[in-house]
Amino acid sequence: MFRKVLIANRGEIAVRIVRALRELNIRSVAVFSDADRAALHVQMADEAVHIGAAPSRESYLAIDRILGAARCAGAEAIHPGYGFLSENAAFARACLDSGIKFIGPHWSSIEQMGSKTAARRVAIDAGAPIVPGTEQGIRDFDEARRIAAAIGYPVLLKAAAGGGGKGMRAVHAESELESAMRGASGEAEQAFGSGEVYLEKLVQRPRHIEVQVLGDEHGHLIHLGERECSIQRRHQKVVEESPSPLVAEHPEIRERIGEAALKIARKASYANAGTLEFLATDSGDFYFLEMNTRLQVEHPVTELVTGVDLVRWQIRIAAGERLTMRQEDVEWRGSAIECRLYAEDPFNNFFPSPGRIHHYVEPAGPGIRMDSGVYPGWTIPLEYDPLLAKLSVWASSRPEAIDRMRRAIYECQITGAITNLSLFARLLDDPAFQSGRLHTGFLDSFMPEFLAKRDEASPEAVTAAFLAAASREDLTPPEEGSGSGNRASAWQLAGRRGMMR
Amino acid sequence: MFRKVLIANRGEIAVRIVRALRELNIRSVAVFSDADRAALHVQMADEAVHIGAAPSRESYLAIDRILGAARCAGAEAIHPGYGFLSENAAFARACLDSGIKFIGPHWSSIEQMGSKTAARRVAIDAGAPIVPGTEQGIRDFDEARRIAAAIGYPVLLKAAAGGGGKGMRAVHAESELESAMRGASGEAEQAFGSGEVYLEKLVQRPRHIEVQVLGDEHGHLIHLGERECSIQRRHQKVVEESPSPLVAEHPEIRERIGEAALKIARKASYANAGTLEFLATDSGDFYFLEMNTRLQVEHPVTELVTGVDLVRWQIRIAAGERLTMRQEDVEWRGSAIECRLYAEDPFNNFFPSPGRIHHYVEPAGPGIRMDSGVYPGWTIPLEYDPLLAKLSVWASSRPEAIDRMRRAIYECQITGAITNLSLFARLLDDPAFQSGRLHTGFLDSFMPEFLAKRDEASPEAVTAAFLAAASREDLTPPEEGSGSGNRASAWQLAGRRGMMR
Amino acid sequence: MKLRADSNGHSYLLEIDAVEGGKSVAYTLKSLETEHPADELGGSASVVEAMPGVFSVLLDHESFLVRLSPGLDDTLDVSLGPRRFSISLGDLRDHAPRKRAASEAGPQELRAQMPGKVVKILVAAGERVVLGQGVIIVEAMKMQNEMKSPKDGVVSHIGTSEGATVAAGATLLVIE
Amino acid sequence: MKLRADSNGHSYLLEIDAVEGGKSVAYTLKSLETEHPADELGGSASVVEAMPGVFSVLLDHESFLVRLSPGLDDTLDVSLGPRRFSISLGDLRDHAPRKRAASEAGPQELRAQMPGKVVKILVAAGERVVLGQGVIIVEAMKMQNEMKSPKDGVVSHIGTSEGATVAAGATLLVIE
Repeated sequence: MFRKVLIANRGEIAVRIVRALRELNIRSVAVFSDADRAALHVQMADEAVHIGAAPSRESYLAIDRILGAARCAGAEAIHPGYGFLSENAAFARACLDSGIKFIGPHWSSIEQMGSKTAARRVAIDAGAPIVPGTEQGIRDFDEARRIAAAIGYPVLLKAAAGGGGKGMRAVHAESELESAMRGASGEAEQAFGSGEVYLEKLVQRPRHIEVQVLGDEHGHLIHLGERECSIQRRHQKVVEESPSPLVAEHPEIRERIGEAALKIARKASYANAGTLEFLATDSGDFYFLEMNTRLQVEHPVTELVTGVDLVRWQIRIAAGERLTMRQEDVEWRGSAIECRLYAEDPFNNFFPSPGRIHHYVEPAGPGIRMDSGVYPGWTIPLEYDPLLAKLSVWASSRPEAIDRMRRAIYECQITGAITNLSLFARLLDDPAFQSGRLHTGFLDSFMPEFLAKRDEASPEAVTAAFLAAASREDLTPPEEGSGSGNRASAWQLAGRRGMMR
Repeated sequence: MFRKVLIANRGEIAVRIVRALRELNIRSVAVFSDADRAALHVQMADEAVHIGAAPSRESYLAIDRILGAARCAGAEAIHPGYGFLSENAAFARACLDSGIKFIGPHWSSIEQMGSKTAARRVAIDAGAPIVPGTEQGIRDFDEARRIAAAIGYPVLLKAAAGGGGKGMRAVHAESELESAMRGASGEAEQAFGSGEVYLEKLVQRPRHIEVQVLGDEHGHLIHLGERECSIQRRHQKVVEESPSPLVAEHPEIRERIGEAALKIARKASYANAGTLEFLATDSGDFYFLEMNTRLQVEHPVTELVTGVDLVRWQIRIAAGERLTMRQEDVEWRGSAIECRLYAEDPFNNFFPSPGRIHHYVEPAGPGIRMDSGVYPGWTIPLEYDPLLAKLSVWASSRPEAIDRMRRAIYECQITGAITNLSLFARLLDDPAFQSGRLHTGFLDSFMPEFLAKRDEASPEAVTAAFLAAASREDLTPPEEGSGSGNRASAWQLAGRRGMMR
Repeated sequence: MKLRADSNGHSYLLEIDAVEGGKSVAYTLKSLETEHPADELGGSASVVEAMPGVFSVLLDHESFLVRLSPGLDDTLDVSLGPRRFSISLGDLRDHAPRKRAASEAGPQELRAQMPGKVVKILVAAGERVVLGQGVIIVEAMKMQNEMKSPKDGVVSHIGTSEGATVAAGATLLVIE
Repeated sequence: MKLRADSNGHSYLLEIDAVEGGKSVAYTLKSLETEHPADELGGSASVVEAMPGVFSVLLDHESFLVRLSPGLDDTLDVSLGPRRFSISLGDLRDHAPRKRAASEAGPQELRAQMPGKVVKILVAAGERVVLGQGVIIVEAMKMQNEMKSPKDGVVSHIGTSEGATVAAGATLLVIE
């Protein structure tokens, strides 16, 4: 086993990895930029090495500086976390060349599965479902009609040359096809200079469901079930859960989607932890989208339901150990939900809100897991992403997990920066969310309702706040006949000593 | 379901119950004495009622005041927690008479199982094993020899009239019996005025193993497996775990001891949560000791391995709901350990150390559960017991749970009061503890070793502390030729601004 | 003792009186808005500061855990369970209701809501703009925010430049 | 800059110098005890106060999170991972080694280690006592602590009475 491991990351995931290393009796080496000298991951690691200026490209993305830090500290391995260099094949290769173990898949797997088109080809070779359709342009209406009939309506016409919604038409029946083709082709011609269009199956109100896989370097690979990550905003996941409510309703989907994920991962000779993302429909069809060749932000929900410590296994696997679990040993229990706490204002278009954290209270007690990268008094840097912490809960069923998350959100206190806690409080109360009828457009359609009704504090709550403020204000009594500016001490008159005992 | 429940307790268990109530959407009513106006359970509950002076008998033990508070707040039920009135049959009966549901067993079960001799009779009637022996005095040596042979050596001779170790002799073979009887009888005669002795099986180096049972008010009763609580001091449990390392080694014990517990609980027509305590030997024999007719302090370890929320079920059962789990639905996963954090000094005979909590950091991250009744800035009252918080961990195996607990203890910071954290840090490193060879005398035999070696901080750690202190001390430069008292600012000269950025 | 108390654009009269024994106070809260008279609240209250800025308040039996942190201007930001709001306390003789929001008439300053970097200025001084038109893009934490004109008008002043780092509250543009 | 630093009964000379750039300092630590010279430590260090009383210290690469709280007399209590210890800083010219423990000769005061209630006084003024003999029982948090005589001697003074509440540090008895 390694004696010392460097963590090429920051924030909550660096803290998560420090914890795993400490539990394995491995010394941890943090790295930090100028902006992160006081960051929590630096405080918690056994060692910490300064690697450069605040901008990521001069520190957390600087391959040479990170390898230099690893050599200088004598680290035998590097855990890249997520983001930054975690899916950078060149970095993984540079580690290998430097004789430092990269805790993740082989660089060739990163390279192969990091390309969407290459990954799609791997999936096709593996016989896993991808969104059906043509990748080449359609020659004429007859061909379009034949293909559309084959993949089944509704279909999506897409411009071969472009993206961004231009030259795109949803077609729900053959009768609409011809006119839609004319429209799409004309729009594509205008936008991209080419009227070529192609056809794809339209996945309506898709769910984002992903499968966690874990494989050792001796060819043994298992899956740890699915996570549903349909609650997202601009492709940024916000709430994740396991099991997916869809799988909870149709348990047979887990085996099918898990098998599909394993087929693809096996075809890529994948080792270590990885995630295969799928689009899924309420009828239980699913289509491979892409693979993330690293640990996911939302890995805690899988850990909570399976009891498998993914980060611990990542390290053990990288050290050459064999994965001792067989597929049939994996058991799922209860229900887990994760909320990502961002420093962003849901009432102001989710604009980031860095600042100095004033009060900070983590929820605790039964079924709560808090993975945080912050502490009270810390000033959130401007340079990095606004994820402060991940609040996860486990309970024996999804309704109980929702009840528990609402309780946890109630306890959680972060002041000094605006966070999206208020969004979770309302989302968890939403009957559609509670029913589990999720899709990737869910949050966008929830927002108008959320924004329309800003929670008002009750008159009692406002009164309590007034009384709290009055108890500490140093108000001096107003002078007779003078203007404003002199105020009376409420508490002097009301017997402050007695109240404050 | 209830709309409002009063919690007749304080500290961490009151907070635990507030959390369960909030998750059930039930309003919680805390009660508090003069010493607890600022206590955490008062802050966290939805309502709080003052019930009297600091001494428990004038507040937390005052039945009329608690019932008065419940009536005044409109609470429909009372959760007694543990300690205080939780095993007081008169209180449970007074609740019933007042039309307030007592969240616990029927008062008659408390009365019956609260008496050790009555509980022993129930166990005998139920056919459950109790420590074999005579309850009456032995007439002569022949009778002693016959009985000792029947129950098997070693046996314990005990004074019928007394206790406290006087008139007690362990007998390991028949050859020792006659002389031991003379010795014990003589000593008993001298100590208690009666030489009468009786015989009991000597349970050597016993383990304290207890079984959690849970029953509804419709006659359905299950057990949730065992907890091992052998790490104790003066019969005060300090570390608890589930599964018992003995059961982990001999899995068939769980079914046998669980069945014995159920037999006794059924005989007592027991409902709600309860615990049956046994002495167990390494060879897998066990003997019923007594029953606790309430929630135990150490219930979290059972919750962690079974996934069953005991407090939630206590409330649901009291509301008349049926327990939906069958015995065969109960599954155990992984390993859980709890450390009780007390404000007491292990280096000073565990003397209580109340005080004002200065720094307070709860460990977090994967597999950690913190049940706390304290917060930074709070002054621990003198009047109540010194349990500050319970730190529990879950992991997939006992060695991993130990690794995790060590990590958690490393993260946990409580200053301002002396705690027993240092004891846990060393205990978890002890090879005998790690091997699971536990018995109720374990901690007593560990203490000399613990006390002999007070951990010294490394020179680097001391240096880090010096530098931290020097960075903030407002040291003024010494005047030439003057005496002490004027000091220099290390940081002024060393460029404080640069270091503190 | 009488105080003027403001929250969420509403103004109240808060009256606090000592109670025999000193463990609690009597309070009443009345709306100062004749057009929207809120229900009058009153009762006995107990307040302790558990930690700096953290107050346990009991209104009769009801328990509130109030966290106060300094807000903009004279206000205090309140965090109370999942609720966040602002309050201020002042002299009762400040009769005028607080401004709800900046008026749409007159010059309006567009200010940085947080520290960040100016990525792009989309308008020139003197240019005519309409309500909701994007005028400047500021970036922080890897996110770009296009700030919109709060009114129809003319850009009378540009207070920053592309690539500049701006502090929270800095005036970016003035629109008249 | 030179300071005298004490910890666990050991005395050191701590020297701190500024380093170009101001982000770190150079330090050396030497034992002041000629009979037990500790290894000399030295290197570069960086210190930031992350929260009041909480310091992130880097000694070269090694990371320490140091929590300081006020201790008895002039000392600071240090909490660092699972370790707890006391330190003090002072003028280098305080040459005398700190007292390790109270001497056994002369009158000794038995002091309350914590606030509590005196349950029972087991000796009378003028009574002769031996080392380790129980002399007074103090209760706190439902636990009774029998305090022992620190030496053979005579009870010269009793500073409290049965049933009294005593503060931490209060003198209970004097034994000469």
